[in-house]
Amino acid sequence: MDHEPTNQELIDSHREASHTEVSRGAPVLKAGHTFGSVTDQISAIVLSRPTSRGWWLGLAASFVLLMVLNMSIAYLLLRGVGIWGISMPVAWGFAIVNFVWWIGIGHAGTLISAILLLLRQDWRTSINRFAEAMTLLAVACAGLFPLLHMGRPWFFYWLMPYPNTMALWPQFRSPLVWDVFAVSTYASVSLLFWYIGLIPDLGTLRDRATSRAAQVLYGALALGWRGSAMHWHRYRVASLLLAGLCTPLVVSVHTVVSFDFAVAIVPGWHTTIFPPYFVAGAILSGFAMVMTLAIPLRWLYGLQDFITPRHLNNMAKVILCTAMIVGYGYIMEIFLAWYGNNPYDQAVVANRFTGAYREAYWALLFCNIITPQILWFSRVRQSPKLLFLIALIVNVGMWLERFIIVVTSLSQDYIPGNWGMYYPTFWDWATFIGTVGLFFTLFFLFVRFLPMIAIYEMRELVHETSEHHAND
Amino acid sequence: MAQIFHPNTNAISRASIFGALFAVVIAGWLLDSFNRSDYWTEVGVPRAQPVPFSHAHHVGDIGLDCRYCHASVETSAFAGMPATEVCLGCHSQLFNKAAILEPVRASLREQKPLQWNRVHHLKEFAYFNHSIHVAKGVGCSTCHGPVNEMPLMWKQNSLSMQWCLQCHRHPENYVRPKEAVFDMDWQPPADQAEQGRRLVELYHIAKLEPAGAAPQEPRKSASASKAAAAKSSPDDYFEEEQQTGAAPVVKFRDPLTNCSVCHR
Amino acid sequence: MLPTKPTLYGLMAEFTEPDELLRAAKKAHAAGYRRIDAYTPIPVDGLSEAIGFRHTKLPLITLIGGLIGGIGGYAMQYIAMSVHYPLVIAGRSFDSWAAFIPITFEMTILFASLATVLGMLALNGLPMPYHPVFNVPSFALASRDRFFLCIEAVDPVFELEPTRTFLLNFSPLAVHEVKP
Amino acid sequence: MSAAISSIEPMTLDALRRKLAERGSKPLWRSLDELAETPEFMEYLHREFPKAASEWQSGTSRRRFLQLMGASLMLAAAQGCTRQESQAIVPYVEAPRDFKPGQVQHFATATSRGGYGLGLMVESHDGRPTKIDGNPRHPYSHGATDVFAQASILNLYDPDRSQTVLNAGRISTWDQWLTELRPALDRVRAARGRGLSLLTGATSSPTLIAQIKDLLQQFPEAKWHIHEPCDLQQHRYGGQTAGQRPLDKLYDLTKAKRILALDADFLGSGPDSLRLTRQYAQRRRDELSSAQMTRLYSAGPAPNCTTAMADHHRPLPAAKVRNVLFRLNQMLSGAEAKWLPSGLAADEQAWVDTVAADLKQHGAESVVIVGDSQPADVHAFARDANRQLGCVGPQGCVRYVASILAAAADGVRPLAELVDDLNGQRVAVLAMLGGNPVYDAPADLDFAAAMKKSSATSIHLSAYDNETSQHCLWHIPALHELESWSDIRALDGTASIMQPLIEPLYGSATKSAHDLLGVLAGEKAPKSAYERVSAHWTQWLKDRQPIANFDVTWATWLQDGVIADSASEAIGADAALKAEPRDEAAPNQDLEKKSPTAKSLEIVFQPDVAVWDGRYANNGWLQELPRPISKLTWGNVAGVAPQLAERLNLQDGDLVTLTLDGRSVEAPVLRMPGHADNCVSVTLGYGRTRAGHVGNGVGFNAYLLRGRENLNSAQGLEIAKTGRKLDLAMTQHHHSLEGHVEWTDNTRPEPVRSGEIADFEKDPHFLQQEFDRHSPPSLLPNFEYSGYAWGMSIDLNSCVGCNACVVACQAENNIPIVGPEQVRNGREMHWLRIDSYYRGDPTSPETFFQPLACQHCEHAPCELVCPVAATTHSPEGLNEMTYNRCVGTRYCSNNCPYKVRRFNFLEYNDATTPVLKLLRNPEVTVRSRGVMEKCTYCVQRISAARIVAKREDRSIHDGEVVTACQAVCPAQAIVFGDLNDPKSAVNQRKASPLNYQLLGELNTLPRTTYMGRLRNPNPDLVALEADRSQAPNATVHPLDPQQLGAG
Repeated sequence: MDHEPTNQELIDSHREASHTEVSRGAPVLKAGHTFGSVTDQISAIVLSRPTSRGWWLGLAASFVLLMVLNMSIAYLLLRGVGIWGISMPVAWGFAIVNFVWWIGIGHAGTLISAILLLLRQDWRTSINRFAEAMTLLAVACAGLFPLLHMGRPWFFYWLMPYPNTMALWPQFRSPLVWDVFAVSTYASVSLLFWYIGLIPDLGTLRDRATSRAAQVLYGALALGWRGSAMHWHRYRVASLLLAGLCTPLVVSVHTVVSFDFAVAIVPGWHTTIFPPYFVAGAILSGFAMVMTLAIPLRWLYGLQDFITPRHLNNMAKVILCTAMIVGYGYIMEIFLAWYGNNPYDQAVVANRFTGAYREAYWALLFCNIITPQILWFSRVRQSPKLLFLIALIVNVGMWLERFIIVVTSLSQDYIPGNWGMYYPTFWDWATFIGTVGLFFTLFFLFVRFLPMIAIYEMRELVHETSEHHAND
Repeated sequence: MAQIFHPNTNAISRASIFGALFAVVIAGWLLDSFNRSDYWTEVGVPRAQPVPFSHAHHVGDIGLDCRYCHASVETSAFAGMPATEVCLGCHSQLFNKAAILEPVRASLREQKPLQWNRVHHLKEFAYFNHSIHVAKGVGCSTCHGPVNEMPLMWKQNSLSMQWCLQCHRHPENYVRPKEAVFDMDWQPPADQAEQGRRLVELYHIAKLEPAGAAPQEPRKSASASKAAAAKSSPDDYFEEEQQTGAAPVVKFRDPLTNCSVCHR
Repeated sequence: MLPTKPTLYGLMAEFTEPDELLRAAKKAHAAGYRRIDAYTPIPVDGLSEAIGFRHTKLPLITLIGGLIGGIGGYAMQYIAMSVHYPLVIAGRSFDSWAAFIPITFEMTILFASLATVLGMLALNGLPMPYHPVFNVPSFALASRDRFFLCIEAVDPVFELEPTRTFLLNFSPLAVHEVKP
Repeated sequence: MSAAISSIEPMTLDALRRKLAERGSKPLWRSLDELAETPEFMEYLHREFPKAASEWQSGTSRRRFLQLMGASLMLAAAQGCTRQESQAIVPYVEAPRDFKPGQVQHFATATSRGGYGLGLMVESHDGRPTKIDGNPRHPYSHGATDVFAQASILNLYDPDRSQTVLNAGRISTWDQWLTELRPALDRVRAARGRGLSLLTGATSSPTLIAQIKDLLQQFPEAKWHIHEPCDLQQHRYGGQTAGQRPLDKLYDLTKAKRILALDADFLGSGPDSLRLTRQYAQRRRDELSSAQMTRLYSAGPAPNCTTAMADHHRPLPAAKVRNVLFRLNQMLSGAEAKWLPSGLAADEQAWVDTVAADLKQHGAESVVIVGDSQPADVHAFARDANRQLGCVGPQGCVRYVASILAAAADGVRPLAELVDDLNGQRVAVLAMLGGNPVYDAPADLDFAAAMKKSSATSIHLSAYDNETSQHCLWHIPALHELESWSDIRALDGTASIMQPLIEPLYGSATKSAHDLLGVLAGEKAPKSAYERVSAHWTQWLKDRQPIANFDVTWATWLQDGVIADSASEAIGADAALKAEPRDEAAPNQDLEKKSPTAKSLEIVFQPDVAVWDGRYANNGWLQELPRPISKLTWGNVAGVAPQLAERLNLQDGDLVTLTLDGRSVEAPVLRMPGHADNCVSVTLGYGRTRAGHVGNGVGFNAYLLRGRENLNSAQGLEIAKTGRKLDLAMTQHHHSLEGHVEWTDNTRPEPVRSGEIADFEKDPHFLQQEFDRHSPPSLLPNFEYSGYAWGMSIDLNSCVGCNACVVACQAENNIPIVGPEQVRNGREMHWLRIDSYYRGDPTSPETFFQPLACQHCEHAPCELVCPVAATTHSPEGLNEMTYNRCVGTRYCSNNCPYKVRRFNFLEYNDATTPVLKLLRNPEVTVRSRGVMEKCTYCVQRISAARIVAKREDRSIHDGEVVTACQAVCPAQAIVFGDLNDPKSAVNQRKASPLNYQLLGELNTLPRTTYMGRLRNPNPDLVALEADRSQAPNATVHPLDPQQLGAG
C-alpha cells in the first residue's frame, strides 16, 4: 500500500460510489439530515439521552450470565478440564467449538470496515462501528477458550516466545502456535482500527459533553483531535493502509484456525477445502451476528434513519452468498470422500449422515443451507423480523457446524477399538452461556458510552448526498 | 469553548504512549532477571546445617577425597551421604568431646539419623545420575564449584535447564581427564577446546553408537565423529546431506539434548 | 510552534459551508499566507492541497514496519527451531519453512499496522489535548457543522488588521482572535 | 440414560447374520449393537447429553469449593515459582553393608496361587519392593507372571490393610490376645485338643503343613479344615479314602499338534497357565505349516482366553462336557457295538465326531484338557481319552502326579464338618488362618449363622478386617507374602523359599500363620518364621545329602528362588486310574438329567479373572483391569449368549434376578458372543461389604447362589427381568456402539490382519501390503537413526489376551486408576490396552486380540501439533513425552491415529496417602493433573541400561533392555530391541512375512509392528459349520427331544 491516493481519486471514488448507490434507489441515509442533525442525534444517545430501562434489563441479564462464566472458570481451575465432557478419543469439546464460533463471528466487523471500505461501499458507514466493536468483543470471548481448555492454563505463556531459563521455545510447527499469533494479531489490529475510527467522534463527544468528567474522559481519548486539514489527510491515508492490511489479515485468521483441523490427519479434518470454507463460514456467522444486533438496536434507539432497509438488504445478500459458499464446502467434503476413495473419510461422511450425531448434522444443513435460501425473495429481505429470525437460525447453525466438525470426526477415527462418544456436562454449557454473557455485558456498555455509529462518516454521507442533489 | 486541559498535558500525553510500551518491556526484563538472580536461584547462599560441617576444612585443609563420604558417586545416581558411623570413624578419636559434634554422637547413641539440609535440589521430574557424569570426566568442581573453599556448602550454579544444556551441548568446553575428576584444584588448560574435543572422542561422550559391532569395544562411526570435530554450532547437532540417488537424509547426533535423558 | 507574539496565536474565520472554506483557503494560500490551517468536522476534499500540503510519508513507514515484522518473524522461528535448540519433530526437517509462513505473515501485518497508527499519530503531532484553537468559544462546533480557517500570527505575511479584513472578504460568520 | 437403553428393541440373530452377509467379505465387528445398528439404538445414542449433570451432582460442597478454590489459585501461582523449598537429606546411622543408595536390587521369592507356588523376582528400590516379575528359573513362571502377581504389590501397600489386633472390633494388642487366649487353650490341651478347630486355605507349604501336623499330633482330637472358595480342583475332596492323594496333571504342549480344551481356560487361569501359554504360543509361532501347527479345539460355557484362541470354539453348557467326553471315548475306542446315546444334539455330536477323528489321527500328538471345575468322573473320562490317544507318559503330552496340596491324606476335613461342629457347639477354639468363609463359603452352609450360634473363641488371621473378622472375637492382622518367611511348592512339587522383601509395614502387630500356629502349639519361646523354614529345610537337606553345607545350599536356593530337585515323580496312567476310580455307569445315567433346557437354565460359577475369589477385591489395578474380550471393569455380570438374551429380551446392563434353589441375587446382564445357550455364567469375588474403600459394594455377590453340592455349575436357574438398568463401565465399547454403513466397512482396512495357515503356505506374504515392505516416498528428508533404533514387535498369533502386560505397565509406570465413573467417560489411563474384535456368526464368532500402545512413529503426528514441544523425537527413535513441559492442549491425542495417549483430566494420582508413595517407581515421574501421558517404551529402563553400558564403555546388548510388558508376557508375544542390530531378536521377528504396520498407509512409520494372526481350522469342521449356519435355529434349542431320540 505504498501507492499514495491523491485526494482527487478519493473525491471521485466517493462521487461514483454515491452515484451508483443512490441510482439503485433505496438511500443509505434518510433524506433531510444535516451535519448538525446527525451529530446531535447520535451523540445524544451517549451524552444526553436518559438510559432506557431496556438497557438496564439487558445489562443485568448479561451480567448474571457473566457471573455464571466466573463460577465455571473458578470451578475449572479448581478441578481441571475433567469437569467437562471431553474424554478419549474426543479430547476437544465445547471449548474449541466455542472458540471457532466466536472467532468466526469476529470476522464481520473488520470485514465490513476494511474490505467494504476498499470496495468503496458507502453503505457500510452506519454499521461498521458497532460491527467492529462486536468483532473485538467476540475475539475477546474466543480468546478465553484456548486458555481455559488447557490442562495447565497457568503455563499459557509457554506458547509465547520469550527468553527463559529452560532455553526452550514454542514449537512453531504447531497450528496452535499459529493460532496464538493469528488471534493476538487480529485482536490488536482490530483494536487499533476501531480506535482510530473513533478518534474524530471522541472529539465530537468531547465538544458536545457538558459534564467536566465526560469532557476529560472523551478529551483524553480524543488525543486532542481538532479536525485539522492535514490531520484529515493523513488520517484517511492511514485508514486506507489499515484497511489494506486488515483485508488479508481477516482472511488469514480463520484460515489459520482452519489449519488447527486441516493440518491434523484426523479423517474429517484433513481436507484442503477447509480454509476457504471456514472463511466463508466466518463471514456468514459474522454477518448473521451483525444482523442479530443491528435489528434490535435500530428499533431500540430509533436509528431507522441511519440503518436503513438498504443496509439490511445488502447484509441479507451477503448472508445468502456466503451460505451458498459454505454449502459448496459441505458438498465438496462429501464429494472428495467419495472421489478420493478414502475409506476413513467415507466413514466420517456416513457417520455424519447416519451416526450418533446425525440430528445435529441435519440441523446444521437446515440452518446454514436451507434457511438462507428464502433470502432470494426481496420481500423477505425487506422484513426486519424475518431477517432477525434467519440471523438467529444461522448463528445456531454455524455453532452446530463447528460441533460436528470437532466432535464427530474425533469420536470415530481410524481404529474401531478406540471409538467413543462425547457428552457435554453442565459445566460445558455454563462456560458457553457464560461467554455469551461476557459478550453482551461489554456490548451494552459499548452502546451506552461510545457512539455506535460513526458520526463523522455520517456527516460525510450528508455532505455527499447533498453534493449529489446539488449536481442534479 | 474553554480549554479542557492544561498546556503541559501535551508533553505528558505524548510521553505516556511510548512510556507505556517502554514500561511493558522493562517489566518483562525485570521479571526475567529476577528469575535468574542469585536471590531466586540461591546461588552462593550458604545453608545452615545441624552440624556446621566445613568442606573447606575437610577437603581443603585435610584433603579428604570426595568419595570418602560420598561413596556411591561412581556407581549410583545418588552420590551418597555419609552414615553417622563414617563421621565418627575419625571423630570418635578426634574432637570426640567437641560440643559442636554432639549431634553426631547423639545420632549414634540414639540411633537417630542426622538431618542435613539439602543444598542442591532438583525438581522431581528431572533425573540426574552422578555415576555417568563422573565416569565421563565431568569433575565435581565443574558443577559444585570450589567445594574445598566452602566453610558451609552453597550452590555454585543455578541448576537451571539452560545451565545444564551449556555443557550437554558443548561438553568439550568442560570435560577433564578422568583422573582429575575429583581434583578440586584442576583448572581447564589453555587449549581446553582442543583437549576437550580429544577427551570427548576418547570417552565416547555424546556420540550415538552405531549398532552391530562387537559389544566389547565401543561402537562408533569414525566418520561421524571426525565430522563432529570439524563442525561448529549449530551443526554440532546435525548435518544435512544430500545422498546421491537416495532420498535426502538428515543425520544427527548427540543424544545429550534429547528430552528423556533427564525427563521420564 | 509557540507564537513569537505571545499575545496572539492567530486569526480564525468561521464558515458554515465547506465550499466557502475551500475558496477562502485557496485565496489565502494564493495571497502568500503559508502558516494557515483549516479545521473541519469532515474531511473536505482538496482542502489540504489548498493550504499547500502535498504528500505524506506514512506508506513508507508502513512498509518499513512490515518488513521488520516479516523478517524478524521468520528469523525468530528459524533460529529457535534449527539453531538454538533443534529437536526432531515428527521427522520434519529443522528448518520447515513452510510451517513458518503463517507466523511470518501475522508478524508482518502486526508490525505494519502498529507502524501505520503510531506513524500517523506522530506525524500529526498527536496527542495534543491542549491547543490554542480550543480557546475560540465557537470552535466546539468544528466537530459539528462549522468550518474554520486559521491564519497563524507567526506567518511572515501576517498583519493583524489587514489579515482580518482579508478574511472578512469571504463573508464568514465571524473572525475570531485566537489566544495562545 | 437407563430409560434410553431399555427402550431398545433387540435385533434378531437372523437379522444380524443377514447384515454380516450383506457386508460381503467377513468384516471385524466389536459388539452386537454395532452389528445391529438398530434404529432404537441410534435413538439412544442421539440423546447426546445424558450425563449433562453428572459433574454437577458429583460437585463439592460450597465450603469445600471455596477452600479448594483458594488452594487451586495458590497452586496456579505456586506453579510458576521455583524457589527452592527446604528439604532434608537423611543418611543412615550405620549403613547396611552390601547396599548402595539409589541402586535397584532383585530378590527371588514366590507367591501362592490357590496353594500352588509361582516363582517371583521382585525389584527393590532402596529397600522397598516396587515391581514384581516372574522368576526365570521357576518351572511355572519362566519369568512371566499373571495379573495377580503383578498387582499383589499394590496389596502390600494397600492403605486399607488391617494394622492392629482387634478384640470384638475394639483395638487390642498381641499380648492381650495371648493372655486372654491362654485359659481356653489350656482347656483344649487338657481335652487332647478336642474343641480346637483349625481352618486354612489350600496350601502346599511344607513348613506350614509340617507345623500343623505337629500340632495335630500334640492335639489328636483337634480338627484341620481347609476351605478354598475357588479351589481349582473342587472334585478333590469327593469320596477319597485317607492315604490316597488326588492327581494333578502336568501337560506338555510343546509336543501337542491337536488340543481339545473342554470347559478349560488353560491359557487364562490356573497354576500352570503361564507355562502352558508359553508352550502353546511357542509352537503356534514357530511351526508355521499346516502339518506342524497346533490346532486348538475348545468347547465350554463362557468365552475366555482359550476359547478366543481356539481355531474352533463350540459353545457348550458345562454339564454337557461329560456327554462330549463320553462320545469322544466311544469314537476313540471305535467299538461301534455297545454305544449308548451320548445325549448330544445331532450337530453337537457331528462336531465331536469330526474332532475325534482329527485327534485320533494325531494320536499321541494330541491331548484332551478338561477344566478343573469339572467333577472327578469327567476328569476320569478325560484320562481315558488321553490314554486311548496314547499321549500319557513321561514322553507324552500329559503326566500325572500326586497333588502336593494338603488333602484328606493329611487329615484335612471339609468345611461342612466344621459348620456342623459350630452349630453343635463342639468347637471351643476356632483358628482361621486367612480366608473369608463368612463371605465365600457355600451359601447353604450359612457359615455366618454358624459363627453366631457357636460360642467358640474365634480367631481370624487376615490381611484385611473383612466380613469374617467381623464375626470373630479376635482379628489378627496378617503379614503380606513379601513381609514374611515361608515356603511353597509348585504344581510339579518344585519348592521355593518365600523370603521377605521389606520389614513389616505395620510393625510387630502383623503376624504370619507360622507365628499363630506357634502360639496354638503353646510354644514357650515362639520361633521366628525364618527359624521354622530354615529348620525344616535343613532337615530336608540332611535326609537327602547328609554332607551338604546347608548355608551354601540355602544361599543358592534363595538366589535361584527354587529348591533343586524337589519336584515329585509322575504316576503312570493306570496307576492314575486306580488312584481315582469311577463308576462306569455313572456318566450316561447323568447325561440327560444333568443337561440344561430352555426352561431351567444352567449357571456356571467362575473365579473372576481380576479379583479371583474376592481376595483382590480391594485392588484398584485389578478392579479397573478390562476383562479379556468383554472389556468390563469395576464389577461382574451375568454372561448370557446373544440368542438367549434375544429370547428373554435382555440388553447389556439390564438388571435381572437370578434364582437358584430359592436363593437369589440381582445381576446386570452382558451378552457374550460365543457364550453357551441356555446357560448363565457369573464370576465370583464381587459384592464385598468389608473389602475396603476400593472393593466395597462393587458388583454383586454370586456366592449367595452357590450351594455346597454344585460349587462350579448348577441346573435349574431361573432368570427374571427387573426392568432396571446398570451403566456398565467398559473400556472398549463404551457408548460408541453405533455401526458403520456397509459401503464404508467393506473398504476399511482391518486393524487385526488374519488369515488361514493354508493361504500362508500359498503365499507367506499374503497379509502384507505395499507399505509394509518399504515405506512410501516422502517429500521431506528422512532422519537417519545411526545409533540405537528401538523398536517392538507384537505377535498377534501368540497373544492370548491375558492382560498381564496391562497391569505390568501400570505397576512399572505409576499409572493411576480413575474409578468406574471416569471409565464410563472413556478416561481410563492404561498406556497399553488390548482391543478385542469378533468375526463371523454372533453365536460363536472368532475372537481377536490386539495389544495397542504408543507405536513410536518416526513421523509421529502427535509431535507436529504440540505447541510447546512437550512431545518430541529422540535420536534413538523414541516418541518422547516430557510431562513437565506439557500444558495439556490434548491436540496430540486428537492427532494420534491410534489414540494411545492418555490425559489426566483430573488429579488422578493419590498424592496424599503416604504408604502409596512407597509403591511408586522412583524412576518414573508421577504425572499431575492436566498432563498428557503415554507409553514410553519404558524409557527409564533404556536410560538405566545406557548409563551402565556407557560407564563400562560398551554398547547395550540385545535383550539388556526389556520393557515391562515384554518381561511379563507368558506368550512372549512382545519383543523389544535395537532395529540397528541385525542380530537382535526384534529384527528376527520383524523379518517374518507376517510382519505388518498398523495404519502404515498413513506413512507414520510406526516402530511397533505386528505379526498377523494365523488360524488353523479343520476343513471338515468348516464344512460342517457352513451347513449349520444354513439352519441357524439348530443352536437355539440344543436339547430338543427329537434330536435326543435321534442320538
